[in-house]
Amino acid sequence: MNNISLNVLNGNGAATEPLNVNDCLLQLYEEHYELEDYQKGVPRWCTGCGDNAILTAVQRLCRDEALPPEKTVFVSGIGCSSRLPHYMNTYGFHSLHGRALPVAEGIRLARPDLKVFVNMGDGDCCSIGAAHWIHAIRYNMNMTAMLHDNNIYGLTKKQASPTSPIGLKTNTTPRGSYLDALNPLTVTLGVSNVSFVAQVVDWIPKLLYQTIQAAYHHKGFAFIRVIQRCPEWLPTHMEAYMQDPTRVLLLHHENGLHVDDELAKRYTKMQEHDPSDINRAREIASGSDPIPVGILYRNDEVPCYEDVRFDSRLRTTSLVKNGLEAEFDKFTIWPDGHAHVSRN
Amino acid sequence: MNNISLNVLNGNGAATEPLNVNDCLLQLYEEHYELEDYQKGVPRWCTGCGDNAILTAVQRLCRDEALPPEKTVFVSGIGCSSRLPHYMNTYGFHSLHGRALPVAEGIRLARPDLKVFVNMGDGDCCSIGAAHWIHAIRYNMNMTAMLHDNNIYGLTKKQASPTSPIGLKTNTTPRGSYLDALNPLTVTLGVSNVSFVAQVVDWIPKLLYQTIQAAYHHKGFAFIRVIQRCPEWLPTHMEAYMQDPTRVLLLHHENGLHVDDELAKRYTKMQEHDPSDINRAREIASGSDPIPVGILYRNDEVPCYEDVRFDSRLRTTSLVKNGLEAEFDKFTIWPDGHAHVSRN
Amino acid sequence: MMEVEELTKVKKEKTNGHGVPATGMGPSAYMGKVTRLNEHLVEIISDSGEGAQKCGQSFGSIVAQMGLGVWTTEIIPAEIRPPARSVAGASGNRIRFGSKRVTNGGNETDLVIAFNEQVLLGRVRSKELKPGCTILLESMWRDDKRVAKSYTDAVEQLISAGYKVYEIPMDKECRKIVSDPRKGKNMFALGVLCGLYSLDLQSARDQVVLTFGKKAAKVIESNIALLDAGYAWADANLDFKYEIPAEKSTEPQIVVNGNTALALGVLASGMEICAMYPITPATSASHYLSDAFEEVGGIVHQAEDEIAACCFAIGASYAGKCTVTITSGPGYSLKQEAIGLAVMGEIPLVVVNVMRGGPSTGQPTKTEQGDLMTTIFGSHGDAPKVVIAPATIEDCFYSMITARKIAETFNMVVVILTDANLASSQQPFKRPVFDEGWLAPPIDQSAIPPGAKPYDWDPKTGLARRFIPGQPGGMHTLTGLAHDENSHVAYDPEINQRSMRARSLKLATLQKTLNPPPIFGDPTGDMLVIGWGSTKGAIEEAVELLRQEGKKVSSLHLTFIQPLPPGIKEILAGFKKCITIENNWSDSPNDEMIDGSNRRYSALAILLRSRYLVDIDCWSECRGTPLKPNTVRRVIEEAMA
Amino acid sequence: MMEVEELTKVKKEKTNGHGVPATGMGPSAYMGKVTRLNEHLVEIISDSGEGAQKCGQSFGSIVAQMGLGVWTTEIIPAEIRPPARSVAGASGNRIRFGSKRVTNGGNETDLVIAFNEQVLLGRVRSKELKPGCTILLESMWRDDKRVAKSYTDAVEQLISAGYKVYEIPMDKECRKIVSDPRKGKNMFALGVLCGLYSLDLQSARDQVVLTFGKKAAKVIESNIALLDAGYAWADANLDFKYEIPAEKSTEPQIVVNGNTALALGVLASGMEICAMYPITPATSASHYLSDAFEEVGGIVHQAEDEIAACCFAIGASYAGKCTVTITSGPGYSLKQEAIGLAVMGEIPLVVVNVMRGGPSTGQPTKTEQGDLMTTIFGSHGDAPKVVIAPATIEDCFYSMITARKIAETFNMVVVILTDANLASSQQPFKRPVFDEGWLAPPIDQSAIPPGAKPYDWDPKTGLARRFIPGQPGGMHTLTGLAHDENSHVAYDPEINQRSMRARSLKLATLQKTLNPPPIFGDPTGDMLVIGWGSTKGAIEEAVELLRQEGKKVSSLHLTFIQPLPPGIKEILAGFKKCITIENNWSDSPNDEMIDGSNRRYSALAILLRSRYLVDIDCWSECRGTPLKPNTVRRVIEEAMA
Ligand SMILES: Cc1ncc(C[n+]2csc(CCOP(=O)(O)OP(=O)(O)O)c2C)c(N)n1
Ligand SMILES: Cc1ncc(C[n+]2csc(CCOP(=O)(O)OP(=O)(O)O)c2C)c(N)n1
Ligand code: SF4
Ligand code: SF4
Ligand SMILES: [Mg+2]
Ligand SMILES: [Mg+2]
Repeated sequence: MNNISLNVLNGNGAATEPLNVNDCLLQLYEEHYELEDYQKGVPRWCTGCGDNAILTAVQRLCRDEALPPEKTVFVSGIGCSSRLPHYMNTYGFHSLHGRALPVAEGIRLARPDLKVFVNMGDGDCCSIGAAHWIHAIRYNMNMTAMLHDNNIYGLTKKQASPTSPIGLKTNTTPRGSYLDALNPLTVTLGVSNVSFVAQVVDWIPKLLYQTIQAAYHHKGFAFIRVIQRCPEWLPTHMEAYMQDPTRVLLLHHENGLHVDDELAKRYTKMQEHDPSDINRAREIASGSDPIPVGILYRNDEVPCYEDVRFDSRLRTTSLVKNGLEAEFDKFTIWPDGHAHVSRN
Repeated sequence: MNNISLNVLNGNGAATEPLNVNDCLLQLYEEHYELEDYQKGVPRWCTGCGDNAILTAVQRLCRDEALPPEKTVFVSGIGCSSRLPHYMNTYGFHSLHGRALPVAEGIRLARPDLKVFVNMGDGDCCSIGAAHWIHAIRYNMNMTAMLHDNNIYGLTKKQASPTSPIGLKTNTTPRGSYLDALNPLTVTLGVSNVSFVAQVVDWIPKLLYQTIQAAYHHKGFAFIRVIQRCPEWLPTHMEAYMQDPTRVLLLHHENGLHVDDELAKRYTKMQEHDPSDINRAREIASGSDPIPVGILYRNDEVPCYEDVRFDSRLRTTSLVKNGLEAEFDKFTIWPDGHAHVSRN
Repeated sequence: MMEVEELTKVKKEKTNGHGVPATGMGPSAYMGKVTRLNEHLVEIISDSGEGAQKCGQSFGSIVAQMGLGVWTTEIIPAEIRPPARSVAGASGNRIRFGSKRVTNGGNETDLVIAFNEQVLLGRVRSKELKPGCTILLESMWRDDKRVAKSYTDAVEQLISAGYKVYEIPMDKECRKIVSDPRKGKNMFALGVLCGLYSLDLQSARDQVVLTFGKKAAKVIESNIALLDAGYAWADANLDFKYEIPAEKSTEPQIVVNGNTALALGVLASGMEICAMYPITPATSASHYLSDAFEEVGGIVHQAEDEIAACCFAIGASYAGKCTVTITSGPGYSLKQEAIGLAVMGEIPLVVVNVMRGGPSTGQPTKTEQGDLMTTIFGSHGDAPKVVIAPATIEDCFYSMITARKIAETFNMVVVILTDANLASSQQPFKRPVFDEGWLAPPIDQSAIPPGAKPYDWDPKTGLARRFIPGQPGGMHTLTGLAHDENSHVAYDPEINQRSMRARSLKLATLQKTLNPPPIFGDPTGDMLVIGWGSTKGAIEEAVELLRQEGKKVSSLHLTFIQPLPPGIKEILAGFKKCITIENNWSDSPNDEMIDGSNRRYSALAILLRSRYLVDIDCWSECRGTPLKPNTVRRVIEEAMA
Repeated sequence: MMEVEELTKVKKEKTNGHGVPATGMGPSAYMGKVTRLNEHLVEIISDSGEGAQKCGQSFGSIVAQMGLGVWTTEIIPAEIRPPARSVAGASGNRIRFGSKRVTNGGNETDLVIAFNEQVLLGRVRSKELKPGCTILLESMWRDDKRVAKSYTDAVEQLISAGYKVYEIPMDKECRKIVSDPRKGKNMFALGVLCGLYSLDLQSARDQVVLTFGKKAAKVIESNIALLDAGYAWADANLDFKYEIPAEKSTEPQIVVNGNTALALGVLASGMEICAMYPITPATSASHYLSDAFEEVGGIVHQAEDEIAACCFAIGASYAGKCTVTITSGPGYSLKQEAIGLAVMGEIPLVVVNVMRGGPSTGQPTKTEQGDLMTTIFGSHGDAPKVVIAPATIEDCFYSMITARKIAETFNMVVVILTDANLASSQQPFKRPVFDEGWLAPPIDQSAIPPGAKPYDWDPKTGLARRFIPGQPGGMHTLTGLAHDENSHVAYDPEINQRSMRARSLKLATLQKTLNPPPIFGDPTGDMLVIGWGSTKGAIEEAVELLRQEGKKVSSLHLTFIQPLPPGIKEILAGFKKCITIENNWSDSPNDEMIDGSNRRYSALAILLRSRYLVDIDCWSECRGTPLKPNTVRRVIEEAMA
């Protein structure tokens, strides 16, 4: 068993000529990228789908932050929104319904040199993926997680999601959905180690971009709920909010988002909110009309799981060998008849 | 296929002589029960295990509320704590690790005439069962859910649980656990439709009983976190809290727990807290030393999912037949050559 | 297999009760050739959202109404909204209809009506159209500068490839009646088809009324006008017509797809609760059930995930209401642990797996029979469950009643394996006559006699009477741990052997109640083709044809797969060769790396080979499409060679 | 199988380097009979928490140290803390040791040392003790009014049943040294055993030092005093002694249980991450790894559940660090969907399933081989994966290295199936010599050549080179949906066939690299016994015995179960009869309801029957205990009759 010979291997299956291991830990030079460097294919979302806006925003972000496409990974679950990685010319992982976060965590822990983004639907994140969501907040690994919240199951054709408002008629709730909507923000803000929570809407591109950018710059698990339109199944759902700028509440603060004049002119309902105040954040998060938009909470002091756990020692052959031999020693019976007793 | 004959059936497999269906909906007479009516076998928990205290409290509750043992179901997951149903002489369902809540929900929806209690461990509820926990709060089905929170995996021999305090040495965290403990109370209080949240400790039997009793009388999903000692793996873990009564904060209110003189004399740290105030509840819930004990939140107005969904019509043969025929009609082609068109 | 008889018809007003009736629009203006056929396969395709599916379904209902045999198959794009006019975006319906009963979706398409040339090219590329078949193509693109070239190129190519292309100005014609032809074209197309196939216009109108029954009268009227216009246009502009003689059924028939049939079966079985989590292609059953349950007092519970759905169903079943949970591959995999609990606790439970292309997320909208082995062997430890695979739409209905009955009689998990093919195909079947015996008995709340135990396994059959909460004296704690007759946790080796035996024995007990499966064809011969599930129609059609040619081939179709019915060994003995034909993966014996020591067989072949030690060959494919009778025929011929 | 040779020994100070050395406590006072044995099976049992496990493990290490062959098996109560003195509460260890290599836990116990009569009765009841065997029993209960009667009754019954009962005042003797004998009795017992078996006292002392190495010097000293006291007590008070000749190994040996061996294999394979969720009996591997990884820079990640653990491992593997996830039955069932994703995405992944009693929660602390079929056929759709079942503790170590290598070479999921028996048994094996080739190569971060595709399936082998994030030019999106060579989502029928083929073909390709499995015994004969996994030792021991008696029986043990190695067909052909012997469920052909058409076979029998069409019988049991050689022997004899 220990000497099985894999005689069909001809370099086809095994990695060839690996570079120095440092290459996966350091990015030594500056690069310049264009928007096209991040674009791939024609998105297959419905016209007017809010996912398009989110895609545009993250592509811009990648360009502006000059993220090397090969060092960037977009991870998603399953749903319309989870198709996003397919339209990014970076690495991508379109995983399983509900499981984007644990996949992303595995990537991050293995490779802290990679930038990780996560895109999830509301069913994906808040229904089937809810346990992972809660725990991802607690792990606080450095990644940017976007909840594309369209209040509906898009891909599977209009079933109620946890964030569907009560009374919404869907294919599984023909007489209207039965429960008050889950509020992803208050849930997130209830979890220990929460370090960044924001909310934004897909129809204000500038804010969308700014929010994702702030999330990207946060060190830790940055959670953004993007209220996203699904014109296919809920064509008029957000209409009233879009038409009436006073139904959006702009949160701003010197440590939060900075609202420029243009936005301030249109979205007159504004509130100064210090993102370090979690109690106030929870109160604001509880409101849904007007929709609070901006950074609800930020705490830069929360340690990241991968930092706590990452071992910076180079895992050389001799490190492994010595460690292994030391372990063997603990269990070895030597031919000379006595265990080698070491008292330590 | 439609005329398979099950010729081995001789009443052995099928239910025999069912009573009138009303019997499962109504309890018409008053019964008197003794404590022994609810006891079964000798609990197999370690000496000093807090689960014993919880068992005693629920047995007393059953007696005091004269719950007919045959109409009462204790549902649990897997863990030391989840053995509790085996020691109750009621119906019990010792299900799967993490899945007590969906099982209990199915029971409740099928049989609103049954009283349902749920016992879960901290791994059970907050780790593998976290998605169900979040959603159970939202469904707000009428049941009493107890989280036996010993901050550790008991049954599997001392691994970190989500509620383990940072630094706790366990078998999977030999150098101390890596993350701040999850706070089950703040998570619960972040979920829409939350209707009852309480916290209590296993070592104050009177309070334990009062809290479970209040939860039992709440109509909706009553969630109690019981801080439970595990002397086997964490023998001194709660010692300091037990020794020093000022490390417990008694929450009392006319709409919450009533603290009697005896308790008030020993546990001098008290606070009046109106359980209808969710913002205050969240603030209090965030504190862990002193341990807030009592009812943090209560809202009697939240509708129960089973009430919204239960159909009170007697499901007679003719109801089913008529419904089915009406459905058939929609898809039938009649021999006379025309679909029966009804415009409605 | 199509007999063609040409006849010229002059002002023929009625043929076999078909043709255009006097009412409404006057006698048919048609003066051309009428070809009599035994059957035809028609396809209507458009961008998604243009209503080709509705057109096809209505057409299917109309031909069924006329007394023709019919099988409709949905053409579903994989994306919610593929780009307009895209090759992979075809949405629509295939309708195979004929004088005789139609048992499957058939071979290549004889006539296609397409709303743009791109979706048409997609179908050509996927080889779904018969070479040289008739194409009716929306001509509006000729006038659209951006796409005219693509359009005309396509038309030219198709013509030179031998297709008979007829261009139809659908958009233009519809504009005479409605302002947005995108929303009306499908009814115009329906009219064209009804005209082409000499169908009864009044029946078509009735169908339109049914289809738009809930809409405003104005909507219905304009749709009828579109239908009429299509009918008239065909009469006036096309130089060919078909006629397919029909024989009216004397009994009422139901036309639904397999998912609706399943849902109707849930109603008919008396089950009151369905716990599910949405997943393609299973969800439409729950959609329909959500609606229909409102009438009879049942509940569809959409849980937070499949695990919760399954556990919820288990809880409800445990509490006395046998419950169904409906899912597809990925959800089925997630339920494995919970299914094991139901097996261990002997809780009746019906699980429906509407199979789709796997593994992993695979091909969500495509059909496959890839989940048989995981259904039988899924869940750790020994977890015996009953597995039933409906072969027809009608089976979908009755299998739910059977499943509920077996589940409650044997206190077992019963898995119903259907697939995307059955889920979305329609075929008329005899309207079921309601039978009280279908329903679950009311919940037993009688007192448990003293001394009775919750797992009083009958030593011969393994069966035990189930205790239901509410029954006085029946208090016990159900557990997924090993347990004794009292449901007490027990790790005693003997008790474990005893309880394992009881749970396993129930399958043998059920098996004793089953009849040997019928053979299609002679009981002896050169070749026996064995299938299961949705492929029955295609296999039997191919076998029938070969038999007509004198080939000594028969077929065997299995509905009960666990337990396998008795008598199979004897059947196999009657044939020189046996082969399973399945819609799942098996290695090809012709592959360079493959030999007898490593070839991976198809699911059913593995099961049968292992049980009967007969050298059963297998052939299978994973193309995401229903098996075609022609393919099956070719495979059998090759295997016999 | 035990040859007994009696000899009387007078003040014999050293025998084969054993016996009591002059140092420490003077020459042995023993004057009685010394019996020479080939091997013995000793059991030490107590309430849990009284340290019998530690005593047993130490005893195992000492005899190994002496050069004896040894196999230790844990006796684990199902509850964390069963009530004291309870029949089901026995906690402890069985040590089978002898002159020759010991390959399994053996048959019934020859000598037992018990801390109370109740745990002893539990062992009698479960038939684990040899009738008439020697019992050393703590006598303190005679003086405890509450239980004296129970104790004396038990002793009387045991004596009249023919057991040789020796009462030992352990508590009293220990009180001379420590104040709380409950904490010291186990070392006293160890001393008694060392004395009885004429073991080297100094070695025993060294072992005590090792065992308590991390404790204060005072603790170690008092434990050594207890050991010495036990040794002396046995010499002074017992009239029998044993001696088992040993032959020292010339090479260093490792003594660990299977779970520790697995964990050492993880280290040796160069894997750096293990993602897991606790579950008995798998968790102890992660416990050990958590500790050991600190030295070499690896991480054990305890995820929120098994699904997360598997997905986390998949993420890490995808990112270039082949990762292992360790679980047992219920967790394995939960991982099914995620395993399918790894198969579909062709992500290398090592999954360990330490099997326990199933189905459902089943018997968490007991051994079973119930998960083979769900391992091979689990996950919906066609999800080919490699399945390896280590047969020995040593295999547990090396299989991890092999698994990682196959996983990364073939970009496949490799499942290692061990069980509770291997997990908690100890058997010495040759200390491995570190080999650089074991380690995973560093992550490939070289640029991808233009035109290369992430799934460039080799048409012959199905293999493709994997792209790892960080590789310039390799950007693509991995997906669980059907996809083409570029990892683009594709529902094209041809592409699906092609990709299914590539994934399946890799198994055939791997199979071509395997050697035919060795036959134990002659290559032809009357009976071939076939086994897999942890039962190897017991089966081969039984076969060996029968062969010595002239029976024409051989055995075949399979380690690779998917793919099955080549050459099996030829092997089967050499035998008149074949039978698999497994530790899982199969229906007994003698059961009234069971016949050839419904008998459910054992897992391996199903696989082999299906592939080779040979009438392979099966015998299996689900008693939660390792198979005994005697049982295997009886089964073979019956099958040959
Ligand atoms: C295990 C599993 N269950 C169910 C599905 C079916 N499914 C795919 S996407 C989806 C939900 C889509 O809704 P959401 O997550 O809100 O994403 P959206 O499409 O709205 O962006 C479901 C239920 C699946 N693919 N896998
Ligand atoms: C699916 C599954 N995973 C893991 C286990 C193993 N397991 C049993 S109980 C348990 C956790 C026990 O901790 P907790 O839930 O806190 O309960 P406690 O024992 O502390 O009361 C685990 C991991 C299991 N039985 N099933
Ligand atoms: S269905 Fe909704 S969410 Fe999906 S692509 Fe269309 S608009 Fe977007
Ligand atoms: S291990 Fe801990 S939780 Fe479990 S029974 Fe013992 S004390 Fe209680
Ligand atoms: Mg959504
Ligand atoms: Mg716990």
